[in-house]
Amino acid sequence: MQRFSFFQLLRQSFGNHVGWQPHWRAAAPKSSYDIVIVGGGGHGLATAYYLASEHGLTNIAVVEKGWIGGGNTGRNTTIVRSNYLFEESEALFEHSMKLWEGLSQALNYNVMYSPRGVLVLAHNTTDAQVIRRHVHANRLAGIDNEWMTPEQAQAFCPILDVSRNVRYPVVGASLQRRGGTARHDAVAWGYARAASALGVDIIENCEVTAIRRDARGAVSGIETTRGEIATHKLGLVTAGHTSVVAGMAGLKLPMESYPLQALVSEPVKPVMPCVVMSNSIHAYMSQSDKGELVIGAGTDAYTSYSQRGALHVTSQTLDALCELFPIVRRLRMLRNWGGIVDVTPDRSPIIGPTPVEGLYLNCGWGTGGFKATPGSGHLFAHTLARGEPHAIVAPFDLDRFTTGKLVDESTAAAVAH
Amino acid sequence: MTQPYRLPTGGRIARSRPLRFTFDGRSYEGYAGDTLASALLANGVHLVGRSFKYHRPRGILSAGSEEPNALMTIDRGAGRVTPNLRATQIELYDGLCAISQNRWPSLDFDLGAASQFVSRLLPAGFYYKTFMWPRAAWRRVYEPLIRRAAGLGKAPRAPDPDRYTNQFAHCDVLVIGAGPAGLEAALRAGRAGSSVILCDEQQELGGSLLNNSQAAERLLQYTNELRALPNVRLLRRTTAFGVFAQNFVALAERINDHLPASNKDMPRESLWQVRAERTVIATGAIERPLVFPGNDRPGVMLAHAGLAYVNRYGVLPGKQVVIATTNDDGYAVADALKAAGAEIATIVDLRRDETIAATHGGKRISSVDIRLPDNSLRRIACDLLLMSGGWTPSVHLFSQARGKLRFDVPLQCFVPDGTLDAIECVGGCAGAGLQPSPATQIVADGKSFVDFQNDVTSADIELAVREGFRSVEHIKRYTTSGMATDQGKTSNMNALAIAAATIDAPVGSVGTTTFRQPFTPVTFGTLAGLSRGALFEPVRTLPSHDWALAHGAVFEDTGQWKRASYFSLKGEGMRDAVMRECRTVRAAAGIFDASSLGKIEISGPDALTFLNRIYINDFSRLDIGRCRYALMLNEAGLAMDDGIVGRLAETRFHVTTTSGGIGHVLHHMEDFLQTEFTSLQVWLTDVTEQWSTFAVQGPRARDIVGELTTTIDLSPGSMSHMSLREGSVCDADARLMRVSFTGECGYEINVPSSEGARVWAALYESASRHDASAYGLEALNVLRAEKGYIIVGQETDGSTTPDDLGFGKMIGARKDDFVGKRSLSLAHLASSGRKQLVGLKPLDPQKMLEEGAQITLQSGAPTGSHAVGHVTTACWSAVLDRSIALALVENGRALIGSTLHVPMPNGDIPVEVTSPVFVDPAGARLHG
Amino acid sequence: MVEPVPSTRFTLGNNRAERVSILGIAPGRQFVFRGPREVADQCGAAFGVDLPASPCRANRQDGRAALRLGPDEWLLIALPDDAVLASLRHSLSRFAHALVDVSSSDAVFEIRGPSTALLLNAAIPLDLSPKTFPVDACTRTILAKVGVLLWRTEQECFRLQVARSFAAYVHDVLAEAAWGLPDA
Amino acid sequence: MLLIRCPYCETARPEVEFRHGGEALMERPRDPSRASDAEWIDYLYMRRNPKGPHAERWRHVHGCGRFFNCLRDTVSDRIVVTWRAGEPVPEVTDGDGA
Ligand SMILES: Cc1cc2nc3c(=O)[nH]c(=O)nc-3n(C[C@H](O)[C@H](O)[C@H](O)COP(=O)(O)OP(=O)(O)OC[C@H]3O[C@@H](n4cnc5c(N)ncnc54)[C@H](O)[C@@H]3O)c2cc1C
Ligand SMILES: NC(=O)c1ccc[n+]([C@@H]2O[C@H](COP(=O)([O-])OP(=O)(O)OC[C@H]3O[C@@H](n4cnc5c(N)ncnc54)[C@H](O)[C@@H]3O)[C@@H](O)[C@H]2O)c1
Ligand SMILES: Cc1cc2nc3c(=O)[nH]c(=O)nc-3n(C[C@H](O)[C@H](O)[C@H](O)COP(=O)(O)O)c2cc1C
Ligand SMILES: [Zn+2]
Repeated sequence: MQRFSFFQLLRQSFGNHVGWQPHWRAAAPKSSYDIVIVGGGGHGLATAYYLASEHGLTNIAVVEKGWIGGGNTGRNTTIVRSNYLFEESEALFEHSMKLWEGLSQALNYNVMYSPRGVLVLAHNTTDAQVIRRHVHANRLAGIDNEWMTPEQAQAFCPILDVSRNVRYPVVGASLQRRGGTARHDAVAWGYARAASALGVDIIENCEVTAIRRDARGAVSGIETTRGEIATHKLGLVTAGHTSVVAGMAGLKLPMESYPLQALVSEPVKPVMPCVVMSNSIHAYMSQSDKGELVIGAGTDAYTSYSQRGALHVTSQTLDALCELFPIVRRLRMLRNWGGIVDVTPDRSPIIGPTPVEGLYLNCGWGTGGFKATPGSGHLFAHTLARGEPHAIVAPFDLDRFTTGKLVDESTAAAVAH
Repeated sequence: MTQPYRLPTGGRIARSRPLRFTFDGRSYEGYAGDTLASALLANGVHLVGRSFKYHRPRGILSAGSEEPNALMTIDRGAGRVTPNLRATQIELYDGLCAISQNRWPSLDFDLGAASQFVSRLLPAGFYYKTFMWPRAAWRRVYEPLIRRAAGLGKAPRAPDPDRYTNQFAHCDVLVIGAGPAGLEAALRAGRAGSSVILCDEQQELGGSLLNNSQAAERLLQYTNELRALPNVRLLRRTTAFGVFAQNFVALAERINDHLPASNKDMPRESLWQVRAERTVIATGAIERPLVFPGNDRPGVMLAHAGLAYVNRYGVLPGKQVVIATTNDDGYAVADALKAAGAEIATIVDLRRDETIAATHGGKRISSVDIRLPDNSLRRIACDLLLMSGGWTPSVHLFSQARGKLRFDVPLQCFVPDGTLDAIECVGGCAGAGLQPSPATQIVADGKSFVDFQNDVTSADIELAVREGFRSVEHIKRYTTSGMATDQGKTSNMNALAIAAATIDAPVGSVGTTTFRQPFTPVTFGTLAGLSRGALFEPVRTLPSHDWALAHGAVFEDTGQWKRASYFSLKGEGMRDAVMRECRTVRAAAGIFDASSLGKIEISGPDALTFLNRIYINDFSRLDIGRCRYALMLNEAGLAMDDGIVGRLAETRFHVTTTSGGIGHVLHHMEDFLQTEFTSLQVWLTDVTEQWSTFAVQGPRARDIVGELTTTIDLSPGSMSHMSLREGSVCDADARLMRVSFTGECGYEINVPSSEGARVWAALYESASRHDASAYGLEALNVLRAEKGYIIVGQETDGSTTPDDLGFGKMIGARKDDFVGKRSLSLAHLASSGRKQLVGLKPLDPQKMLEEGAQITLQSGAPTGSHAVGHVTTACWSAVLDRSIALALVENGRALIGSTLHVPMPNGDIPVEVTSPVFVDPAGARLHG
Repeated sequence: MVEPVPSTRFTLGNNRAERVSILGIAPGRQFVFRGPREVADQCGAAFGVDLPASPCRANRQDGRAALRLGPDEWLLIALPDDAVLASLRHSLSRFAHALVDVSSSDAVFEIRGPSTALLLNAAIPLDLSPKTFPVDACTRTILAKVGVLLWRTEQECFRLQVARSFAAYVHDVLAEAAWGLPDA
Repeated sequence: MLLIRCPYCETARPEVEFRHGGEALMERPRDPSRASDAEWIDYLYMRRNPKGPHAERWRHVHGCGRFFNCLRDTVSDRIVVTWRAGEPVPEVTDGDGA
């Protein structure tokens, strides 16, 4: 792998940048692989990378129906945090957070992980109770998260309106300082480049159209738009499309796909130093390094694969943000898009084996899986390599729906993303 | 001399109405009808901005909404500062104050331009390759530097004082774009009697006709006839920015930004949300720039922009003109400029194998080098270079509607492929009447800009391809081409062509990036519309609200309701007030406005059966005139809501829900009633706002209520705890329930809401006579916690079963089924070791616990220890004069009597596990 | 009876007042009737107004009105001093049905003037053209962020009901919209 | 904002009047206490979540209050047809139900 560094940049600049190599090989599918990962989003690519780097498995393919990183990885609001409520989730997201901290260096790709702080606002007593419960739980778990008065919150994010006479006053907030953002595209490309360099085949424009099973019912391969590929281990990491792909193996999942929208404003000089989320009023915002305000909301009301949503949903996000940040009312929306998020009944992911031998799932991250990308890939690689779930992901198996042992962050937390 | 480049005659400006404006503090003059761009050009100002990355001097490229360069901040006073507006769209008004962006200290002398000298180091995606060492430096050093350098204009500092509005509209035909194609479509539909909306983003209808001095007459006829048709609504300054599912189209109308600051008696902008039977897209086509070295210098302009400045605005943007073109339009433009008095230095026709090899000049073009077919260079002096690389139809809206596109080879662009159900493209947008423009070779040594605003060069696109980014979507993201505020209106086709050439694939197979709304940027305020301040979210108030305001209430929000948290008497603080209210209730009585409770009247022959299936309780033995506390589960077996079910008659029940819960509960009930229990004859009526509900609680409650009713016998023998009577209170029809959420003898009086305020006042008078007072939510919370009464959402969190709450016995054991029952036998829900509701007493009675605090088995539990539970409610008990709490603790009931630990930042708080009932466990007060 | 909305004409800026007025009026007596069609006929007979059979339609007679809000749901409206409830209860006592007094639930506005539909469409996404929403069309719908009941009583007059705690909000939304009303 | 025809109100209405009710035609086990865990979980959680034509429920919550069924293409969001709860799935001609 051609190392990225300032000196390399300098050197190439004298050669008019003709010496740069492709970030990843455009591989063509081979006839068989030890493990095939379906889905070239951040999670799939990270899985492949860790299979190769930590488990020495390099006869691996990632098959992607379009272009890598073009799913939710390429359309999310990039919030990274680990201040979840339940011990199971804390372990999962904190595992990921630790990997974020050294990711640029590990991948030799600047993923711009920016621990600028995530403020979660409380607007009433119930919010405050819920958020403080998080703070307490996180402190016990060793995860940084602190409670702030409205004034402290405003000092941290000066454009926040904390006056008491507004419709939804800020009564307090929690701050996870290590939380922040990362550059979504760079995460996909960085993992792809590092995985490719270790021998992983990254196969784009290759849609899985069928899953083949042998007489025992175990996975034996896949059919794709670029031909058949044999494999005995298949990891589905297809986010919004998991029901569709799992359906190819006859599996019905506890899952529905909803549109989730995001938007950016025109770029402006820095006004917002951190990420702010407010669950009561369903909106969150940060400012990218390029200057756009990056804004997201809750899902649209109905299931859909259309990758777009309704205008009234966007309007409701923006009216809320204009209340919280009165100076943004005059700024302008530059682009509004939608993703397809896979939502489970308890809003927690599903990671692990399935009743179909050789078929493994990593899905159900819903509206909040970008932050989990490194951890998810790391733990899923372990699960695939060993054939059994890593202890951290064990509580997130498919079985939990049958036993009723759900990890329901949504009801307790009232906080998404 | 003022306006040296203004032509003596011609144009659509009003020469009789001169206007003053300032640009970067300098004062200029223009005319009504000018845009800021045309007025600046009339004054010979070409340098109007600096580019995003390299801070290169930039001029005015276009005359329309596609402008990538001429971005300005308009300052209309505090809070009315708008960054990133296009000078080509800003209409001139008297006193307009424009400020250039992205430069420091000044537009002329910009230190940021130094980045040009290191521009070699800043190719596409350079930031992914460096700034990684040392690890902490990204956040501390590099990122802050990059952030400061990036961003265009500055956000306003003060809140926006302007107002915005909204309009839903329905019509037979919506026509977008009022060029000749749109005008004709609108006329045809209008004449046929259809209701029509015709919108155009410009201040004048006419589109390309505005640039054609010969078409003025025709245009006038069109517009006069349209104006005369009552079934046609004309919306000028109105951009159709989004097309959504099922032909739902959003328009943004700019209402007063073109008026002088004084004129404010109207909204700034309006959002039109239109549903039309049929939409006609007539958005025309956008001219393509040519990609050649130095094509971004001020004085390089699109050919038809030059035409527009001459014919529409009466401005000669340059006197010595070179025209570079790939099609015949260039010649027509040359004729027009010549007629206006410009000298046409030469026409470079790329079809003849000639190209532009370089441009020269500092902040304004002074000459060009032309590479002739024989490869020789010829330098020609000029002050204006007009270019035309053909036309790109504005298919944005059609494509947003998921219309298919096809690549048209003669036009070298994408055009609509057919029509959609209710949407068609006409005119230039459909590719009609556009000049063919053969693909020409793009020469690009030296900086040849593709995306002007984001400073993306042809070399950047080639680099992206070289680095393995072959999908257009990857190329876009890696180079940021097409991601600027103009969304690539002038650049996307060129970027595609270069990418296709580099990959060596046909352009048509490479495809476009996804078109997304908005067509041009839309103000957040416009999208928020009326929803602002008090209108952002309804404020619902209780019948006692005005009274409470006058009696020192401090309010808190519960959902949309404002409820009294406590009543501060003579400046009392919160704690004192709450303790006083608690003591008063237990010693005498208190009154509480509980009107926000949800209420449902359930009637029908099968009402009882229905209730038995919806709640965990068995109501079969609930007599008429009795009521019962009831818990409702969701199908997953988890507590969802609670309330009181009272039986009014054999087939009629009065049911309450939590304050926030009514919508949710009704929906849940209707769901089962309409789709599962369809054979039941039951009807649900939401009577939440029909009844005001006042709780009277305390040892003297009976005396207080007794003063207000003569029709209901309150004696304990007649009306025991959990009974329900209909009668009158204060001469109002009333439903009186003897229920308690405090552990005291208590009543809930329901009277019609129209009588609520009056009855409350009477109740307060009566209460005062008995030393009772009003109490608020905080006191209620203490009083109910002392009794171990739960609040759904506080003692439950969406993972709580009835047994967890100690309600196992409440479950109707004889019932075959009720919603949620089956799930209760799932392994985890029936397992041992679940969290159970208990009380906690800190060993140090003075130590308050915090709600949400975690609970551990051991003291000094190390980081990462398992929490066996958490505190759900923590308060100071006035009667016990100590701190108490409720908590959910694993196996909690078995742990009663033992000591657990609540880790806090400054040390553990040891607590004794107790029964959740702290006061009057035998219920003597309740039944008294 | 204390009215949730004062019966005054709200002033609108400029000449917009001539185009539309918003008036708070007395809700009168109101009952929700629920039941099967046969019982609805009985109810209509007792009430003196046929309960409409077509969806989203109102029938009126002698100061009383019956609005069909759902397939088995009607809102019966009578004048404030109309004591019809007792007789209704009596006539229906033999039938399975629900009859609930909701006279106090809602606040009622009367919105009148040539621009009424335009004003309502600032906050209501429904098509209110006379073609699709003629006189005596009625329905529940959404106004800005709350549910309302809308009934076109005349070509240029609508009756708008909303749960009383939302009355101030609805009024303020309409007043703000009226201020920014586009040209007719 | 979708335009959805309510089969009870017999007119097309804006999306904001409705509430989505999830997959249609799901059978709640007749006698839940006899259902196996697997059957119960299938009813409670498992969803077809199809890409393409999808039978789903909506409730006209800010209208007539009724739940009804709807066939919608989840790729284009085009509504093919809506029908009353409990009635048979209508034959789909190519007409637009909205
Ligand atoms: C608008 C929005 C905002 C969000 N905001 C945040 C946030 O702030 N923070 C956060 O943590 N998370 C957020 N999320 C969630 C987050 O984006 C996702 O959870 C995460 O990116 C999922 O990554 P993934 O790699 O699993 O899926 P994806 O990136 O979606 O990758 C799945 C891939 O599978 C491919 N695929 C599908 N079907 C097939 C097939 N048949 N054959 C081959 N390939 C196939 C797809 O093309 C796709 O590339 C947001 C999501 C959205 C939509
Ligand atoms: N010289 C050329 O090749 C050329 C170029 C353009 C047009 N024409 C001729 O002009 C005619 C085309 O006229 P036309 O009517 O199709 O185009 P037009 O350019 O005359 O008019 C398009 C109008 O649409 C408006 N518009 C664009 N996007 C909009 C949006 N999103 N919202 C609101 N308004 C929007 C523009 O402001 C413009 O007024 C054809 O006959 C064609 O021959 C020729
Ligand atoms: C964090 C983030 C920042 C973005 N910033 C921009 C931007 O500055 N300009 C832009 O045009 N699009 C921006 N986008 C949106 C993308 O252009 C694109 O809309 C998104 O990746 C979804 O893809 P699609 O619209 O092609 O379906 C951004 C997206 C994300 C996730
Ligand atoms: Zn309906």
